[in-house]
Amino acid sequence: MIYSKVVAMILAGGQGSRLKNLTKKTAKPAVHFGGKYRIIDFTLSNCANSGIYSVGILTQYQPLALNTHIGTGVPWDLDRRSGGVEILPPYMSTEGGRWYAGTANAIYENIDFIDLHDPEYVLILSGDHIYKMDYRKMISFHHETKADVTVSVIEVPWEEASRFGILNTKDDNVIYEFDEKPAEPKNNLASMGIYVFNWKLLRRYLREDHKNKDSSHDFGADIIPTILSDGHRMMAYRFSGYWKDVGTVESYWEAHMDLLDPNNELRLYDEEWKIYTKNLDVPPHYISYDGNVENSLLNEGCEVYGLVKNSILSTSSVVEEGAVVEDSILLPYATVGKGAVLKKSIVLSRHKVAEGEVLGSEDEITLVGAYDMGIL
Amino acid sequence: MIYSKVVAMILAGGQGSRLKNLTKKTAKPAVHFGGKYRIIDFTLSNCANSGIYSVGILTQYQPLALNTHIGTGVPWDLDRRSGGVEILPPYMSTEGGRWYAGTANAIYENIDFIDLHDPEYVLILSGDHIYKMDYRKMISFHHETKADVTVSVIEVPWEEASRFGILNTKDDNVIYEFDEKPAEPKNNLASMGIYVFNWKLLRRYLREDHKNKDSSHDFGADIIPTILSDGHRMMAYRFSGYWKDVGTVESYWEAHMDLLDPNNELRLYDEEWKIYTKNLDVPPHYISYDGNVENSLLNEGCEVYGLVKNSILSTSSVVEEGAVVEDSILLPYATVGKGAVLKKSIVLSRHKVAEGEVLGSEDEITLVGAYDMGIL
Amino acid sequence: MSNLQGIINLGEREDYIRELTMNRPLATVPFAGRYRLIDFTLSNMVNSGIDSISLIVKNKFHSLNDHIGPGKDWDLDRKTGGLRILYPDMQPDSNLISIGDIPVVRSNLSHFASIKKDHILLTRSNYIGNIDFVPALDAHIKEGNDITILTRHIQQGRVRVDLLGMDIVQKRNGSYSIGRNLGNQNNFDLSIEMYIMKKSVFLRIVHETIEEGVEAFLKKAIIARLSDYKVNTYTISVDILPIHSIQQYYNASLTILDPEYAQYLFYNNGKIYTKAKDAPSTLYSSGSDVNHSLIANGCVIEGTVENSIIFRDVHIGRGAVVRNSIVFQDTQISSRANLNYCIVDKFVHIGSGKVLMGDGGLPYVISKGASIR
Amino acid sequence: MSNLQGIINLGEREDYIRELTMNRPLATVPFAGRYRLIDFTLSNMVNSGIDSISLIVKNKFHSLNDHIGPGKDWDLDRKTGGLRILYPDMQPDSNLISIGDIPVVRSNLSHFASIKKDHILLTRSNYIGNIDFVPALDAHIKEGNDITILTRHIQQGRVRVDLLGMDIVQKRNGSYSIGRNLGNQNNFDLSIEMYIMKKSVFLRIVHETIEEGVEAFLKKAIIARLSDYKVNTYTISVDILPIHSIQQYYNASLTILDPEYAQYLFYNNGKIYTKAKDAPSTLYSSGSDVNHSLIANGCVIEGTVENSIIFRDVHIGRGAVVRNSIVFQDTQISSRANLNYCIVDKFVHIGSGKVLMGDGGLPYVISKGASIR
Repeated sequence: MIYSKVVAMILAGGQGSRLKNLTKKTAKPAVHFGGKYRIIDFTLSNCANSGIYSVGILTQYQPLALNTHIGTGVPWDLDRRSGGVEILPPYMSTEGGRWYAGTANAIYENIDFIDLHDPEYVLILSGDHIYKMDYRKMISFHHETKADVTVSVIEVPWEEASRFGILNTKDDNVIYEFDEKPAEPKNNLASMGIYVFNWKLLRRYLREDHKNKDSSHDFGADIIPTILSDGHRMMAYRFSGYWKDVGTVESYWEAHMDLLDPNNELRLYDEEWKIYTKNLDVPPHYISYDGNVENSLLNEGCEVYGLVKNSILSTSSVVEEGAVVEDSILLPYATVGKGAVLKKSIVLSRHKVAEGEVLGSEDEITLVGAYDMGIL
Repeated sequence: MIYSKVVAMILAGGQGSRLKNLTKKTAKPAVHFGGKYRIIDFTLSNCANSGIYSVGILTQYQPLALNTHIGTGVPWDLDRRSGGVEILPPYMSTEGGRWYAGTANAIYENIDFIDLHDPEYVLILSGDHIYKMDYRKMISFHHETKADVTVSVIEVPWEEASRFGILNTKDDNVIYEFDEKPAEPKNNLASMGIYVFNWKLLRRYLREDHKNKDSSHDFGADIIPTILSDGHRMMAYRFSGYWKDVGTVESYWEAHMDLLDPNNELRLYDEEWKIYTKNLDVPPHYISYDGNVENSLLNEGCEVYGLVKNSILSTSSVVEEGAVVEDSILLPYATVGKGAVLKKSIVLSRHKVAEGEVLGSEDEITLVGAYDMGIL
Repeated sequence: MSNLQGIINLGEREDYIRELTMNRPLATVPFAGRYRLIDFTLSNMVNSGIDSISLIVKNKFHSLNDHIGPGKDWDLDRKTGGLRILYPDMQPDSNLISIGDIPVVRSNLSHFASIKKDHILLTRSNYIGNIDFVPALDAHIKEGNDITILTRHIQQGRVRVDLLGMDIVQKRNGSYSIGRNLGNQNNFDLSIEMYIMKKSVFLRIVHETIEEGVEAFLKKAIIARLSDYKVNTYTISVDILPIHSIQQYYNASLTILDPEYAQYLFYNNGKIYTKAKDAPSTLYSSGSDVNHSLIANGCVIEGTVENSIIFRDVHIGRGAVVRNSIVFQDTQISSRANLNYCIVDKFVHIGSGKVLMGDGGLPYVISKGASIR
Repeated sequence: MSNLQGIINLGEREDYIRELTMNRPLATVPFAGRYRLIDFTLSNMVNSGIDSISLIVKNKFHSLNDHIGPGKDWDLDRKTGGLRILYPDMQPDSNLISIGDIPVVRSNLSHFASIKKDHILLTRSNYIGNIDFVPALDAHIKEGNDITILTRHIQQGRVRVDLLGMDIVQKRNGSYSIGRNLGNQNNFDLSIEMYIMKKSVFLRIVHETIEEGVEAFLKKAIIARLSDYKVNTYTISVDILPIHSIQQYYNASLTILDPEYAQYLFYNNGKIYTKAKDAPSTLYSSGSDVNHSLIANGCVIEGTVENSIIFRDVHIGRGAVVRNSIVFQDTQISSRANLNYCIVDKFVHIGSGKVLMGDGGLPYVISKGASIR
């Protein structure tokens, strides 16, 4: 029954400005992904599949698409009488209004919310990673190793380690040091930004951090180093499997191309760990007499009258007669007009590529369309 | 089918500071009322009973109790796949974060939300009035009189008219002038702060008002006078029945005392227009061998071992042996200790009046307890 | 807040499509790649603003309960109104289930009496379309009808073999009657077995029928009493596909491969809602070749598909060929298998290289769970 | 995410409390001012972390459907798991309903086979308490039992007339048996008809029973096979009120007037959930006089109430006296009426000045909808 003592807090307030027009009018966790999903679906589905039914989502930047997407939480079975999913935006108190000033500050401002659930543990999650993870295993590990804090880590190639926050551990996975982007990494275990805290301990540190005017109120930069330097027991939980931060247009495109490998590690077809999303009530997709699809992923509602190759077609996108779509991603309700040719492009939702237009090149990824409201 | 073309927007962001400790830690619409309800339940139930199923609630000040109360909207049957109830707090965009600067600004910032529903009419409501109203009748009136704007009005005694926003009308209920708290009122029709707008018209005026740096971005002070002076057709819809703004401790107490009249106009027992609220799952109330209750309203979960007279006992409040509660209101989970005596007092939720304590007087209303978090 | 109560009657005889209804009512026969037949009627009602729907069921409850659950997918999980399933009553002292749907109606009389709307829309689940019921209700009220029979006007009906035996509406001596289409008329009004009635009239017919004890079926009870009431017809102008036989089922399925027809059926007056299955997008391998087909999510397509409908979570192996066929969910078509004119039910396994050939006039139905190796 | 599947069996014989179960199953008999009997078992399960519950029903579905609806009040309106109501199947070719609950079990075999939990908790709806099932499951797993029988230990049982005829558990020659309490023993273990079983054992017993065709009731089938399995008892330490007769129902109702008992029953291991009725608070007039009573919301109390339980939306007129009675919802007790030792069902009207006197040993039951003027 220890999972009922857990509250998950998903940080979903960031813009993710490196995603450019994809996040001009919507928060990064609400960006479409994989033909059918939005990025936050992975974290939310992980919660639901892990039996964690008390979930707070911290929002701040352009939340309308996110709010509309999550609704009452039905797709994740999180429309609950007690617990369930709750959106937590910034608010005003008698002292005035405060925007969330950092990841730790966002949690600090919602201490009352967490206290309502009176949890043993708080699970801090990020709403913008693509992965499947059974949080129960991490929490059991935390419980069994009698940790105060557990940080989920993943092995990264040594040559890339200096781009990550690296956790230096002893043999028994006890963390003794946190190195943010070390020039000469001692280790290749990168933090995934997933933390389990004993709530009483975290609450105390959040209050102290709030008073500290020199703090940036960030988990990685402030809370974790402080707790570590105070000598609390911090464990590294090793995760292996697919995990991707789709923070740039390049990594976003790459993560899509990963899905075209039928043996990709994300295993979307696994019936035992489904990824849930809002049902848009559109019919199956249609491929016409002249349509042609090769090595591609097509979602419901699509119509293909042209050629689609090594591409991802999201909900109800359309490829008209004679059009060619290659190495590209069409977001929901995008249309590629007759005879248009796309190469290595991402077409934003509801955008229509004009007839005969030729876009994109081998060399870089082309974003097509003004901006994405993201509301369907 | 015209009601499906309506979106209701409930303004629920204000603190209501004249309610003192009742609203120190919670927004006014979430303040407990009538033994069982919160103030916003009346407006929300009016929407549900009027068949208006697309409702936005604009929040800003201390929304936790309100969020927890509304949840997914089940009590009002507003947990819908499309539409339903949605909480709309301030948010950040690429231009930075903005708090709602006035009632009109709050709607302006949520134009995208309203556009999602593509309504014909927008119904602007206030979340802090106690009344029962069939909005269908007002919307039909608006539709039939071909109005651009309809304002709901109530007749107030002439001697009080100068405390209200007064609408001066011609014989056919066409409004030709708006007088904010006139020294010499020409009329006794006070605005109830309930408006029906043609959405296209309102959207245009909200955009213009947003650009106007001299505006206070308020419906009563800015939008209504501007629309009026531009010569649009504005109708007064006459409402008769119970209507009370419980904005001060005195009016809050008086509205409670009104409920003790079995023939009061609010008619809470009317099966045809129920007021819905969150179900707290507590058993019926219990009156002991020595308990005595006179001319009072008791909610579920209460226990009475002492004397209760002309009072309202909210959910699970307790009056211990020998205690006397007179002309008072106990908020949820309040306890009056053995032998304590209360007169004309309001005991905040979860507060315990100590054994033998004597509080309150005939002369004024006494608020007992530090502040009310309001979360149950 | 429509003033119309939906009543969907699943108690009618359904044995003329037996291959697909052994373990499920006609209402839950899969259709169009991801739907069940009843989704269309339910969604049409919801999209017409009907917020209170009664479902008369007689047997085979499990498949229906599975599909509908608490009704969330149709937004019918409501405190007041919403979806209400009406079961037959089984008193311990009566161990006979009578024939027909009237006994179910009888054991739910208190429910019908408590209907708060002034009019009811009585339908079945096996007429597929995307219908707005609002204009029909408006006409019903404007004309002051007791009963409005919804019809489709058929021209050149003498050549339509598929409409033989179906209900047609005729007006003789000023009063309407409903009979069987024997193929003798070229122009006629097909009844689509949908009636808008005053609630009071519906209740009166139900009470009379129970008191007299002659009819076992609601439909016959209504037809027998048409002359007692002010009756009119309302002609539905959109396309309706009746599903009364395997042949009709097969033809209707292939009809929706026409993009124009699909556009009408899936979007005309609102979307068609169904139970969410949470399958990912469909993956097409490099060797796949799909033409003129409707493919649902969750599939892996490695072979050839032509003029077919593939439901969710189907795997079509390398070199397999599926033509002119309908394949239900969770079925495996192994490599080099070859299917033509087949209807393959759920959870079927077709082994490598197997060849199954039906005929367009009589598609080959492979029953649920079959394993052909 | 408990590893326990709840199964509530409403298919047992229930005719021993017939006055209140004419039109409703025992499960929906009103209790404690705002609840139905089944609310307690359902809430106990939910509060013990059980998130998947099957309800075996045999007849009188309407009252149950009305009360439970989509299951939102118990948070059981779930996509996966949640509440699943199991109806008897009625094939058109078989028009006999057999005796017992086994036929219902048989027609839902595929549901039982699909249970994802390793253990099941089989209960009825008529034992009232506030029970945490987690320690019982822990013991069941730790001891490696096939079947764990939940019991209450009774001391000085020979004087407890109210427990005569109920199930008691005995251990002889190392194996357990369940038989009837004939009042000969002073200390015994009362079975509360709740069993935790391995799912595999439950399925085996069900299959054997159906194959052998001897037993008609699940309970008897289990009792008959106790010696085949590793069986143990688990003693529940909290109070349980069995409701098998009007007398037990009446006594149990008055028991909850004890504030200490009420505190246990309504809060011990979590709250008791029920259908929301949205009644306002209860209004007491100046002349009212209420002592030692439990009063639900929505009432108007102008008269005297003593040692009684008043359900929702009851009006007790000026000068009326209600003593030692239970009054169900929406009932009107007019001015100067005088009731003692009565159980008044829903929607009853007691006219002005009427006097109705029952006896504590045999309360006077006034049936639903009665009008005594």
